[in-house]
Amino acid sequence: MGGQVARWQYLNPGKTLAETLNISHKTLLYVEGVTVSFDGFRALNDLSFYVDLGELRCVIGPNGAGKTTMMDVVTGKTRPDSGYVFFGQTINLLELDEPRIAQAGIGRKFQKPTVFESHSVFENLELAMAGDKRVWPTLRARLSGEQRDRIDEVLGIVGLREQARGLAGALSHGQKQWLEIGMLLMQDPLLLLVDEPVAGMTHQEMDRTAELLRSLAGRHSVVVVEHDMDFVRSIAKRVTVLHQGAVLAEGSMDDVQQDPRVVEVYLGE
Amino acid sequence: MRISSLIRQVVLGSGLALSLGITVPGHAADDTIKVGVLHSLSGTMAISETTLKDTVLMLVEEQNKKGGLLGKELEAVVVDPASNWPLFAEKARELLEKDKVAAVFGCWTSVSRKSVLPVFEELNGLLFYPVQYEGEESSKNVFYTGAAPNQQAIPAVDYLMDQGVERWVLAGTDYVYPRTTNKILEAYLKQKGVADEDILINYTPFGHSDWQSIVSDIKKFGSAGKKTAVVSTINGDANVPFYKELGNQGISAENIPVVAFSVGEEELSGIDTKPLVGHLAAWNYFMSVDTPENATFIEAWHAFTKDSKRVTNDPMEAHLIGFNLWAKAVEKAGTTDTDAVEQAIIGLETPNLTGGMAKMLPNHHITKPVLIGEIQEDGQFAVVWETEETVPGDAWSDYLPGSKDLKADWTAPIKCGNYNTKTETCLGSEGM
Amino acid sequence: MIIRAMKDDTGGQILLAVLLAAVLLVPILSLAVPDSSPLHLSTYTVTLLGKYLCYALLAVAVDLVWGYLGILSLGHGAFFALGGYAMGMYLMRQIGDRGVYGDPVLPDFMVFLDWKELPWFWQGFDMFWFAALMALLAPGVLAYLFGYLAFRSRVTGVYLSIITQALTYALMLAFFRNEMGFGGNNGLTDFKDLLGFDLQSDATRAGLFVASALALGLGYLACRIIVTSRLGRVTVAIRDAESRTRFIGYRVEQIKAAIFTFSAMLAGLAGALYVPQVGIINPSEFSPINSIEIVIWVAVGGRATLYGAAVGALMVNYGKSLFTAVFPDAWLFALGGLFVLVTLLLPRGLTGLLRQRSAG
Amino acid sequence: MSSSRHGTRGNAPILAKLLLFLTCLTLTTGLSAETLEATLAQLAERSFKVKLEAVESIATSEDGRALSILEALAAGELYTWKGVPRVVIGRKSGRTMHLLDPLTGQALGEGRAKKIILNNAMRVALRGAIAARTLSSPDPAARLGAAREMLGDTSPAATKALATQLEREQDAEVRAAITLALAIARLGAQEADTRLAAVTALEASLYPEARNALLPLAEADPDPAVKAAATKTLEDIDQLLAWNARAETLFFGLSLGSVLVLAAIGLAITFGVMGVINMAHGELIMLGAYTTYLVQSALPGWIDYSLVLAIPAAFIVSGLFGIAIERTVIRFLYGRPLETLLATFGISLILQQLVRTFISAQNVVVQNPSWMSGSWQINPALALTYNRLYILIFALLVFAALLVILRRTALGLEVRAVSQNRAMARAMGVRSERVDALTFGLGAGIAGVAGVALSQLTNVGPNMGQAYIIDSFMVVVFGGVGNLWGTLVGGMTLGIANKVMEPWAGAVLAKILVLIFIILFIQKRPRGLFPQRGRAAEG
Repeated sequence: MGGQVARWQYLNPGKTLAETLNISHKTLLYVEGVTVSFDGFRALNDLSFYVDLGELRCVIGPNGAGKTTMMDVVTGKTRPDSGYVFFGQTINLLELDEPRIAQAGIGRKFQKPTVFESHSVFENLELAMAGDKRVWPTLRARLSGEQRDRIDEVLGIVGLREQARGLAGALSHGQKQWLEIGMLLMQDPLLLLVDEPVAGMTHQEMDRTAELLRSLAGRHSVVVVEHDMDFVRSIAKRVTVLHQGAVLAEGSMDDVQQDPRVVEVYLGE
Repeated sequence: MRISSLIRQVVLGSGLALSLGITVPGHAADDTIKVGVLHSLSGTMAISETTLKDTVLMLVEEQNKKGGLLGKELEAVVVDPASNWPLFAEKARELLEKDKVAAVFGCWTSVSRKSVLPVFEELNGLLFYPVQYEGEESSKNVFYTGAAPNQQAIPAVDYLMDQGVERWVLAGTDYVYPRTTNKILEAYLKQKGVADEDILINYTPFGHSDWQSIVSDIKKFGSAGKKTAVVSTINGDANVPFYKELGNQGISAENIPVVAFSVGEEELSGIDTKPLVGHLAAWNYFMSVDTPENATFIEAWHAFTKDSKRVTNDPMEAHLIGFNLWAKAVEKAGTTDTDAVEQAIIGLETPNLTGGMAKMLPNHHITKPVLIGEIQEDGQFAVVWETEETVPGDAWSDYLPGSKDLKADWTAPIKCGNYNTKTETCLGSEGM
Repeated sequence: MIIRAMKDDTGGQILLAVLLAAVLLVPILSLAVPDSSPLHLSTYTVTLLGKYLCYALLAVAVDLVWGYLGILSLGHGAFFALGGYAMGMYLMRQIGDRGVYGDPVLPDFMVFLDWKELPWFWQGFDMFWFAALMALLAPGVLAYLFGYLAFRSRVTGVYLSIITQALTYALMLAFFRNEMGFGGNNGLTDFKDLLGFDLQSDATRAGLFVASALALGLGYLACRIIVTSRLGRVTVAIRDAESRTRFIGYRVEQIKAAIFTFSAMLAGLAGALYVPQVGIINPSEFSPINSIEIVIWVAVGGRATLYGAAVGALMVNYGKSLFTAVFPDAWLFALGGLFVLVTLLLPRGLTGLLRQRSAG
Repeated sequence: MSSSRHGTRGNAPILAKLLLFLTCLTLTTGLSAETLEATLAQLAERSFKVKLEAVESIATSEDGRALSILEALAAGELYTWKGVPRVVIGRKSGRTMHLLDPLTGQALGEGRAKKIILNNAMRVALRGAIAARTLSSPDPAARLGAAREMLGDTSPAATKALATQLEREQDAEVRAAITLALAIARLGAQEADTRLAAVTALEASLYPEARNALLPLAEADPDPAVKAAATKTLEDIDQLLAWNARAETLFFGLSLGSVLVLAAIGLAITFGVMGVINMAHGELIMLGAYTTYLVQSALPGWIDYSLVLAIPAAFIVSGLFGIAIERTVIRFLYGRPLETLLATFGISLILQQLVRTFISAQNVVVQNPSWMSGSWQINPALALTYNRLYILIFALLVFAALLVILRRTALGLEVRAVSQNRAMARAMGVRSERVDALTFGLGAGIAGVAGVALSQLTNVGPNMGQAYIIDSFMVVVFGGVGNLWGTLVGGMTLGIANKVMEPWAGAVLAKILVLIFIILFIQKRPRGLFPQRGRAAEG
């Protein structure tokens, strides 16, 4: 299987992404037996983890449990020492670099909101928009009416219409988080990896974010890493608990919270 | 003195800066004759060239004390080409076009001369080049007052052969002057029956500072049982670490003498010379030469620089000769016009500082004695050998295949810098 | 496209207008106005201005990668010099049998060093189109190879700056070697004519000035077109948040390599125009200090504005020409002081000061 | 003229001639006292040929005073008395010159005198003559020197003198030297057995004279046994020489590396720890070197000690300049590393011009103290120059000291705290401004100390800083920014790589190859040899 080269949209114009990906088993992301170590410290320890199509999954765990490292591995930032990561059944993510993984349909929001501060909000979304991102086409790119509509739509979804012409750097912390989620949406990904979306948000903002994420599930698979338990409870159907680089427990929020091992990990902290 | 002159310059300069726009052409004052000084005052070459700037300033001052030239006062125009070759060309153009100088004294190293050469030919200016060089050039607009290879390298090798040297290291900095000199010497040595394996040629980059391996190689090369000498065309800055390493690795002049063509009093003033006693240099002038002319010159120099420790060196003498010849030519021609001066100067003579006469030859080179000196503990050279008569400078070497048929003669009827004596044609370097 | 690129770029509009005026006026003032007139432009001035324009183009090229892509290249002097060498080789071949040794094919320095035939890499340089192509291709290919390797390995920040410096330093040492066949320390000089025009004639000089002005204008426009396109926005995105850009699907290393290559080609063009005007190309153009100076022009003028880079190059070099003549013994104080003050007081450069004025 | 079968050393023919002459003369008559006086007068002549003849005839004189005259001449103490055409011994004390009679040692009062100038040929003759006379000197060191001097001299007279001395020689070292000299001489003997014995005696000798003398035997000795033995001995010698050459290359590499480390280590602090791209670093080195010059000029009679004094002085001078630069310029630029490059480049221009204006545009002389001159002769084929040896040790000491400062002192702790997280350090009560100034001062001071060391190796002039700045950056980046060990290992690696390549690639190409190596290495390890670790290092 490893010999099969992944294909994506523009190299495979006749087929849709869903056709290229083989997702007949309803599972979108396979993480199997992944181990990552930094200078002897095992950040991920034989981690196995699956995400279904259209699912909204929350990942929790104490500091250092390996949540961010897991995302790094899926998005190509970190190479694991061992294990497999597949997108659908055909795309071996370990063979791809970050931009190709992004083009294959995986979007990521960072823990610290990262937007292009010297561009306007509109431009941020424009840059993230799915399309041919090679050098020459990017140089010649012009926005079509359709694309403008799409940006406008996303601006509406993340509630930044009024700031559209302003610099992204001038946004508040929460707005930057939304803009980043908006950028993910522009990429039109199958899978969204969202790292701590509500850190530093007010309650109101948090509620809106929860609503936003819920609305995304179904059309996209969403994986949310979050510390805030209330927030997790408000959105999660399934929760995965990571501890010391491996899955400690998985299930509904209630199940997980009653798991004695989970209780021990959190109380012991 | 330095600070006050600095302040004066800044004040004067800012005033000038206001009046000197780039689009405003310079005004050539009629009551003075301007003399351009084109020597680097900053950058890598400043070490050598600032002295020459001071020399020209002194010569101008002395000439003015004698009443100037043609009844006019001389005025030196100093610019800083900053050791940057394109800037040399720009500044040369500035001196000739904007300041309308009558003659320029300047440049050091061939590349700076090559850079300004087209400018002098285009604008028909006069350049006096005071440093020894590789030859292979003769321009209508340039006077070469430094040594050509036949006035330095070959006599030095002759002297060493006479001292029983059989094995040769030709060590140089990788640029044209050493390349050519070594080529000439190699041809010369082979002609004298030196075998290939007795010649070691080595090139190093400018400013080379780590000589450990090379000195060790020289030591090994010199321990093969035959008397060995090093002929050094190592340039300026690299000499200090070279000589330090020689001294420390125990290569004394008795074992392996080094004869240098680019090390003079000025360079030695940066070195502790005790371990170097006996190493040689070949020049056309040494500060230690015992003549009344030289004593006067040194005295004037010390008075001018207000520093009784400042040394004099060969390129300074070259500037002195060049300046005096130019002054004589201007008086003879009665004008500073380039063509008139160029014709008038050929054949003129002026005393050099070593007790002979320097004569400007038709090929724009001058006659020079060749002196070989050994380094003394006090940083001076003791003359151990000299030519009995002055040697005329040869623009085109007889030992290079490309140039042995060429000669330069700027007098009628040839008037050519590269005249092929076989085909009897001028290969292009003609006067306008 | 051009109009779109130049919209909202007052500084650039002024720059282009001045260039246009110069293209029209300089030849007239230099050739048609008599010497005696105070309006006459001397060859010295024309050549000097032409040289400044080449520097300005070089500075614009550096600003494109530094201001918009965040790559502080301390090696752009290498691309400039390579372009210069390509042109220099053409000019050497044009000398033909007018060299001092009269060899119809070999340049003087080769005769001098006893070379028997032209090395392979000198072939083709007798044709102008080939030399012109090489003036762009040589720096371009080098920049692409170097950039692609470095960007693929994600060498960034000072590490990248230092290896660009290592690149130009290595090239300088290599070109100093006489065995390389580029004339060693003396470089290439004593040029006679370009495309049949005598390089010493005033008309040719005016022509070269016009060519430089046009090159600067067109180069400026090309850079503007890039920075106002989506690609330009991506480059700024890379500058500000490189990994974010990667995660939204851009092949950062390819974009960087492409812009870096384009910038190197502009630098090569500047070098090719520079050489016939100053009359010499020598390995010291590769000197790392030169490349640092270019960066300083950009900083003095104002980074990430393009026209600021051009203004910085013109001003610093004018200052240098002036100071080296007016206070030859102390000009480094003035220049050094200028760099310190600009950095401290005008973090956005001189044009930043003007922008502030007009805004406030 | 030289009747020996084998190649002789450069100065041997003259010596041989001298000794031959000596033996002849002893058979006839010696040089009388009057003739010695007359010969002495010849030394005042201008012609070197005449002077050389005079030296040669004094050398052959039986007169007991000849040796002291020769020694005085070699030491440069013989003068011609101005006005009185007479050769005298001159001793300078202050500005006055005391004159002595060279034959009687009688004081002649004060006077103006001109030194008698030697040339190389005369020096060689003097050295040989003095050696021949000192072979029987009561001083074992002098005898040893004489025996070494006579190595490779295969003339019968020399052989005889050596053999005579060997019989009565007690000192083991001198005996060994004489045996060696005799063995070399006996390689040319008629009898094959003697030659064979001599070859055996030369086993593992690293003296080039021995090797040179063996070469012709190995090539064409009529006796096959001798030929084989000589060939074998030569092979062994060559192998030994090859090992010595390797050791030498390693030392050269370490020495070059130590220079690189010294030049770079201050930068490892200002650049590596503080993130300031300090283009004026080279000029801070230059200031250290100029401080050495000023200290030496202030203490002219103390050359041997002033260098030690210059170390703290240079540290303080460069350190203060560093603090001044930090306080007036750099502190406004934290967090903008690239702009520190521009400002410090400006500062470097100003510092260069400052030195040109206030000291001199020319290079200045920095003298080597006697203990920094010469070399440590480990064996005849391997000598380590003292200046480089001390600088290597010094570089390691500086490195160790810095490591202690950064690891073990309160300042070091604060420096590391500020460099890792400025805001947090401030919150913890670290006065970050003071720490910045001191850190920069420390880096600058170390640069100054490097300048002291470099002044012993190379030019001290306004441009000297420029020669080191680029190499310094290469070393720091290659080693890994922010890691002192990286700088040490990086500098040493580059130094050795350079020196290993130099013999076959030449100095220029070796340097180019090292640069290309750095470029490629950075591709492989984009953060250098010892990258900073942890999340903070990313981004």
